[in-house]
Amino acid sequence: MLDHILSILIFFPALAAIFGFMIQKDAIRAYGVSVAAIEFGLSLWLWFAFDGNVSGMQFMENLPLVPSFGINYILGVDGISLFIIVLAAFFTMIGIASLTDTPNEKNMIITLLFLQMTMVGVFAALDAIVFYVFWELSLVPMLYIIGAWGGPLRIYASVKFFLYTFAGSLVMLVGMLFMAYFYYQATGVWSFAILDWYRLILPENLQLWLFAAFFVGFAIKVPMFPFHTWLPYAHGQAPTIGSVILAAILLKMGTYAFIRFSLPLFPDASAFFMVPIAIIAIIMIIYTAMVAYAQKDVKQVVAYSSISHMGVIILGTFALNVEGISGSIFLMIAHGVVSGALFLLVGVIYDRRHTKMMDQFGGIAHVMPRYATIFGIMLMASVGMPLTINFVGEFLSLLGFYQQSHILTLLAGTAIIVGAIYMLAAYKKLFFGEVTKEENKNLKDVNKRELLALIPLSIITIWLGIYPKPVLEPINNSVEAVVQLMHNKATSDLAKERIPNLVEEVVVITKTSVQEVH
Amino acid sequence: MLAPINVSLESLNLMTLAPMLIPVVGALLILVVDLFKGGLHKSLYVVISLLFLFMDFVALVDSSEIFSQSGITLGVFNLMLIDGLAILSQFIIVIASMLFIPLAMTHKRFHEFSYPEFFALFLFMIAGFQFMVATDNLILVFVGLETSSLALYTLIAMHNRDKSFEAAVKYFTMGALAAGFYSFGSMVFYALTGSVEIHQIAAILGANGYADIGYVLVAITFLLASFAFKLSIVPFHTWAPDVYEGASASMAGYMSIVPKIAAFVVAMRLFEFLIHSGVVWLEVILYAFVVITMTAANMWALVQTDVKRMLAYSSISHAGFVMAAILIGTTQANTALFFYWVLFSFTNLGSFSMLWMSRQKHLPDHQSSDHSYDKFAGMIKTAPVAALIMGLFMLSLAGLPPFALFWGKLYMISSAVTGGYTVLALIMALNSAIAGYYYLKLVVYMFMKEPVMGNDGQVYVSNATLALKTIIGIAAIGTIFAFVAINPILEFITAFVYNSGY
Amino acid sequence: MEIGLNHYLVLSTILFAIGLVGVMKRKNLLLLFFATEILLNSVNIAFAAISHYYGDLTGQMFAFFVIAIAASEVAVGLGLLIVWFKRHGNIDLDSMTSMRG
Amino acid sequence: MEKFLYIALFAPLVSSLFAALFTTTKKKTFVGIIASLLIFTAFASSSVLLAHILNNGAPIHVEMMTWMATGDLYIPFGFVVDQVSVTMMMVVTLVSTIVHIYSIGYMDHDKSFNRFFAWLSAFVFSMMILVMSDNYAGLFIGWEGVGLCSWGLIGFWFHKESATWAANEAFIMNRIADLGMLIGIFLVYWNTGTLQYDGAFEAFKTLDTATLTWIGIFLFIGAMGKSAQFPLHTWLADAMEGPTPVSALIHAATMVTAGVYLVIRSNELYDLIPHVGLFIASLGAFVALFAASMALVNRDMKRIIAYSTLSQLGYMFAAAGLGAYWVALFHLMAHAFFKALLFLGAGNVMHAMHDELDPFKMGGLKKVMKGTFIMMTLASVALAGIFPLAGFFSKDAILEAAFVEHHYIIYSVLLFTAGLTAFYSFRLVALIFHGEERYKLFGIHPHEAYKFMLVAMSPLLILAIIAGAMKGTYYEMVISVLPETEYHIHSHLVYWVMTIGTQLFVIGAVVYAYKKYADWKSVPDGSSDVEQSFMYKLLYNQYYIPYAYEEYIVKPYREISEIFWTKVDMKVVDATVDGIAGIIYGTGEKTRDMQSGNLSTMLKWMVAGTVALLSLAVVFGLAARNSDEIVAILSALGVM
Repeated sequence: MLDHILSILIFFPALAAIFGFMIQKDAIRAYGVSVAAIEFGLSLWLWFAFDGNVSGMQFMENLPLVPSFGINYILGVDGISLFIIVLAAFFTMIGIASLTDTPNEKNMIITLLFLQMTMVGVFAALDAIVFYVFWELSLVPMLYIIGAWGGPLRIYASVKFFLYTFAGSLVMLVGMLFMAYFYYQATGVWSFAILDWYRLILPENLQLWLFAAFFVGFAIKVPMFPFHTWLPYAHGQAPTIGSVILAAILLKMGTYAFIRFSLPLFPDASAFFMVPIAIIAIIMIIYTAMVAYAQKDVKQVVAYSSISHMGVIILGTFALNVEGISGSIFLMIAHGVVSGALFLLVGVIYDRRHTKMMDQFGGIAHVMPRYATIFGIMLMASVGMPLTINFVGEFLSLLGFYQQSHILTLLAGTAIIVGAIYMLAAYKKLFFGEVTKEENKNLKDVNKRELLALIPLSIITIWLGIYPKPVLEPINNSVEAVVQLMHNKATSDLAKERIPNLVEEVVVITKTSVQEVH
Repeated sequence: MLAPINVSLESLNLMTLAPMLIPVVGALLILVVDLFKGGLHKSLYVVISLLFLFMDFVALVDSSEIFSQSGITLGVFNLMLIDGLAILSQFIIVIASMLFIPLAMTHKRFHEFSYPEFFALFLFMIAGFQFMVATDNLILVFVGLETSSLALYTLIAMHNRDKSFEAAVKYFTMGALAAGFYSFGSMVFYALTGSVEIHQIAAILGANGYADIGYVLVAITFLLASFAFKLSIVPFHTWAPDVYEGASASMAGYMSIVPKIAAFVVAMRLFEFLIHSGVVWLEVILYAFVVITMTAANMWALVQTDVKRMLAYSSISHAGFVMAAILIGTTQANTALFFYWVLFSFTNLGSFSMLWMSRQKHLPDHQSSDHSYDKFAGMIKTAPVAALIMGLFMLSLAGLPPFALFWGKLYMISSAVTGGYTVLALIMALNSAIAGYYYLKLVVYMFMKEPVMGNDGQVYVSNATLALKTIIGIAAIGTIFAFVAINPILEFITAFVYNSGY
Repeated sequence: MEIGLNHYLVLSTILFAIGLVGVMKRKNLLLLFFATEILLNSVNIAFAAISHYYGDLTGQMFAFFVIAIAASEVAVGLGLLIVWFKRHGNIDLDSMTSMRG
Repeated sequence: MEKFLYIALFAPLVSSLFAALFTTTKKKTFVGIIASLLIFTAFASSSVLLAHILNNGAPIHVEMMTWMATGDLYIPFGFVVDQVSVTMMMVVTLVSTIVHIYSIGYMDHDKSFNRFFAWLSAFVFSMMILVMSDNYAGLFIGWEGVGLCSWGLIGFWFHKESATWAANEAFIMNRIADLGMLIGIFLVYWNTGTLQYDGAFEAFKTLDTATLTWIGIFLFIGAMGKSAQFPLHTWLADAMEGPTPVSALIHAATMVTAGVYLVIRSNELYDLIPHVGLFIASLGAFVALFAASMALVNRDMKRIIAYSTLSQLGYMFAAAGLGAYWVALFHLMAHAFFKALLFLGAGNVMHAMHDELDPFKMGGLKKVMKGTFIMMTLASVALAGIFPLAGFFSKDAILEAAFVEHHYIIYSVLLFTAGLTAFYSFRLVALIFHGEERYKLFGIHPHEAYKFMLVAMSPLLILAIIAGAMKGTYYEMVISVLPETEYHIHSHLVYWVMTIGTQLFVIGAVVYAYKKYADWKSVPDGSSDVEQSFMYKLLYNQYYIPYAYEEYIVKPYREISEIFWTKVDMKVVDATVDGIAGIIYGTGEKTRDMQSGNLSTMLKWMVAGTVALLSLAVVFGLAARNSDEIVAILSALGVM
């Protein structure tokens, strides 16, 4: 069964969703929770069976799909993708478990299960086309979730989300087809297998173009400035569960894809574009943080904060060294947990008051102390307090990038300042002061169902902040392989200079392991 | 004293005619049956048509085997040309027709199906298409083209509504003009080369090094205009939306597939040798055609309020998309053309069948046209399964993986990339994104809006019978599970196209 | 002056142009059909002439087919025209604008 | 010994978590008691560790577990107890034990009693991490942790707008400095390959001065924020919105000295870059004067003490910058005792005066609050640096160091500030405890604090008195890790002149303050000449710096944010996206008339299309036929 664990992880929820149509309406929640729990259990099993010391792909599956055109159903995980898969399973589970009573609950849960299939698929796929299939397919359930259960502007928001991403990924698809064509020219065989592509060394000018094509697709998904405007709408209109999944998992597809595709395939272009992308990342960090500060809707604050944090992830990714990339992957997970939790938290007050406007609140720490506490934990995680999950990622990302550019890191480092500004301001508006509104005086504190989701998230937030090793170590091993691959493939001097060669530093690595034994 | 003409029967190779003759025989049989006993139920004719189409199919399988063994076959004084293109396109024609004809088995009674002539004409039309694709003689192409077109005009008109007649008249008149263009173009080629056989024309033009390029271009212009009409290339497309709207949904769906593949095959035969001979003009014109048709049709589709009309424009856009294959002209591109069309026929037939299934006899007040978007509002609540299937077809048309049409688009764009048309590939990709909007619009109406008052979902299945449901089921399964069949289909098509020298 | 191939071709082209103008200008459906007939028949002249020029029968065959097809076209066209006339009492092109946009 | 290390470290955490369990329930006194006991445990363990260090001097170094390890980076949770950290541990645990006990009384009537202890103990835990960590990253954990707790405690009374505002201000300002610190840490890592103190210090010796300078500057920026040095000082005064025990513990004794601790900890770095050290010393001297000047006229009791804290931090930095690390640490310790005492005394006064803070509205409290009066007076004596209290020994050493190092400007500034310190301290004491009982005008009935609170404060009092005597032992202890710099003025005459001169100057200032304020009669209403003078206004408004920050940083930030959102994001970025979509849709809408539905038009389109193609064909055909001529013409024109 372990040989096919990834396929099972992908298609079990889909199958369950199809069977879900037969379930009676009242029982669907229980069904959804059990399916998601089984899926989560399977993902934990995957983690358990995963050998953290191996840097390459594990649990590979290979099934010819269109062999004449080089499309194969190839799956595999390494340290980079493993935890995002686990996170996806986890979030679907707690998302369904903590789902508030919605109309058409059955449709919602079935949609979520389909969404889960696509999410796991994206991160497990090792064939560009299979990747693309899941990548695009993930838009549909999200479209439906936003469009059917969203706010007043839901249709605009959902269509914008869909079309924007769709347009970007089509450009990416052209890039993929090019890539396959070059592979064909080089070897005489069609192949879309990413691992095959890794072996291809492309001339630099081609790399630049292809990098740009992939970039459009990824950048819109991330979303990077100036392609980000779909996100506030999507978050603003989406129901809580939609925002949670969107922020926690779907956005990570873009940054994950950068690491899976852009870096190892185009090391020279990555090095070449490092500075421009870092500047975009810095704009994302500062500009969106300022925009977040100006928001009146607390959900929009969290939405813009997501963009800001994604900026740090991008920065870490383009540090092109082990520290930075490991950090950015870790930050993906961290941001998933934290922003997911923040959206859940916003959902809690939205359910009670049906407004997300901050001026409608104030002083609710008096009436909802538990809620305020959990929100406070997540707030602190979001601003990158050490010993929370976010800090590890942010620290490593910035640390990594510092090797490349001092000034840019200094600018990017303002993330910790501007982040604190908008988050604290929002927290103050929501929780501090006297309770002025009559409606707020009798708000119920978080109930059991909500705690069911929030407590585990809080625990993860702190646990991985204190002891990130179980996650960081497998990530590190895989990232080292990626960086070494990039270094070996790099042809330009610039890239050779910017991407470290790890082989020379074997001595250092052994020193580290000695320390670890100690 | 005239020498006796001695033609051996073997040299005629009459077997090459078999696939075309079968539907003709079927049509005659229907007419004869009607002659003896009129007023029989339509199911009889549906089954007879199906039977003959099936025989046709078997004959095609037979000739495809002959082709894979001995290559291109000529027959009947070298009029018939059975090559891979002919066989592939006939497969598409026959299979699409087989999927179409059961749509006559509606729950409600419609005027046209009560006439046996409908089915006879239908079979004649198929024969016409088959002739058209299985020859490289311009005369036979003309005959096949007109046979099928005239039958088609009549079939549209038989829907017996004001709009149907209007559509038929429009289509007919423009078709007549296109026929004029075709014959004029052929005449110029004949004048230049003294031949009406495409391969000879190619050979003679090649031999004299395209000395009279100006006249060649005139010939191409007129032929291009006539096929642009048939393929609904902007600005020759103007008939398409009106005809699709006027015709019944099932007929519109059929029209979006079968006539076009026939025209595509002829266009491939006619234009690709010219492109390969370096007629830059044609390349430029085709490039412009492809881009303008895709883009403009997409833009017009965006602003439609009626689903069927939207699908009409979408079909135009798809035709423009596929036209790129002729421009690119590589084996991969030509393969992509057939490949795309196979997948497109499943999806498009499915979506038009869904419209057909919801065809009402009388329009309620709130509905401005037969298939206005409002009609589908909130469908997920009243008819969830139908909504899901319709949504599926829309997503497939938009090119969303892993549904059928995605693979077609993938392969088509890949062929553009491989053929060196990078910018074109990008334009094609971005057009798919624009197209996403109008397909999505229907999805939005179905899934995200509230149903119109008094709509209990019955309207969406008002026409449903087992036959219709079966067809839709086949289309849906084909659309979803296309990825399983991609490889065999692709290999099959590639082999046939490659062995025909395209 | 001897009448050569070119004269036929020029005649044919002129007729074709006349047909085209007719197609564009005529608002009466019947006259429109006439214009299309002119189009087809202009080509016939050319085909016959070229056929004679090359001493090859193919052109004439083509011309025959064109005649045959033109005839069947007229049959279908007139049928449609009659139905339209029955329903609307006119055969004016401008009355056929129920579908647009 | 490791066991004691862990107890000292984790007892506060346990205390915090324990108290946190009760945050949402009603006040429970036992929470405070248990928390105090646990903190006391930490204190006891620290004492054991101190004894151990004093006995054999071998530092205890433990590595608990890995924190972050990726690439070449390896950061453990490592803790070290050496002479420096054990000093800090003693200070932290002692003061916090006292503050915990004191708070049981002080927070008696507060409904968030339990929450207070959760935060307070959490702070102690963070502070312990800060001082005990054996690497910069661990220090940073504590660094941010104390910032967080400071936020939570300043904003403890979160229903007050001013409190939450001050909390956010403190947090954000600290964050600005933390960025500098973070950059410093990055620099250390990329230049030395490690963040462990010992490894990094070893590697520093091989680095070039420029790099070291940058490291030194960035680390010091971090220190500036936490220790509220100019220009990041405004938060400290505003932080007085928090409960007074918090001010005593965090904003006087411990957290704000973290910056000094950082500089002392990194002494091996700053020794290599004396020019940065000089800058630090100069800034310290400047801040000492600057803060003291603001304290002169302020009318808020807690703010006055806060400015005095700031001023004393300036002293510490001056010492540390000049390389007299042990002196700085000693002053830090002594200051912790008497300043905490002063604050707790102020807390008593506040309690008595129902949270009134203006000393001009008090007066004559010595009658009702004898214990507090004595304690505060002695603390002020210590603060003023009068022999034989703690302040004398530590402050005198700083002055000597400045003098011996020939930094006479710094020396004179510090000397002058010493006078100012004495003045404002006794101005406060005089106004609060002496003179008319002005509070009666406001109908307040003051009362002395609970006895146990006074008892709790007494160890501080004792230490404030006798700490100076420990100077010798202390010196012996710390020189094993800190540079052995003894500052002896070689001429005895100069030494005595200086010391006695300083003492006289300070005592003179005290007397002047008493003279001026001991018999103060009325509450000033801002109409007197002094209050109208420019200098007074300048000082009273804190040199208009908070105003400038508000006007030129905070407001523009808010406005730019607003513009970014409404104008840039919505009107430019998003509008572009929608605009592109709109153009596509609009083109469709405009051109759909092409489909007029009229057959005649359709035919015209077809013919037009054909004609267009035809004309293109003709053009192309002619061009192809005459291509040679065209090329000839073009080349004649010089185009090709």
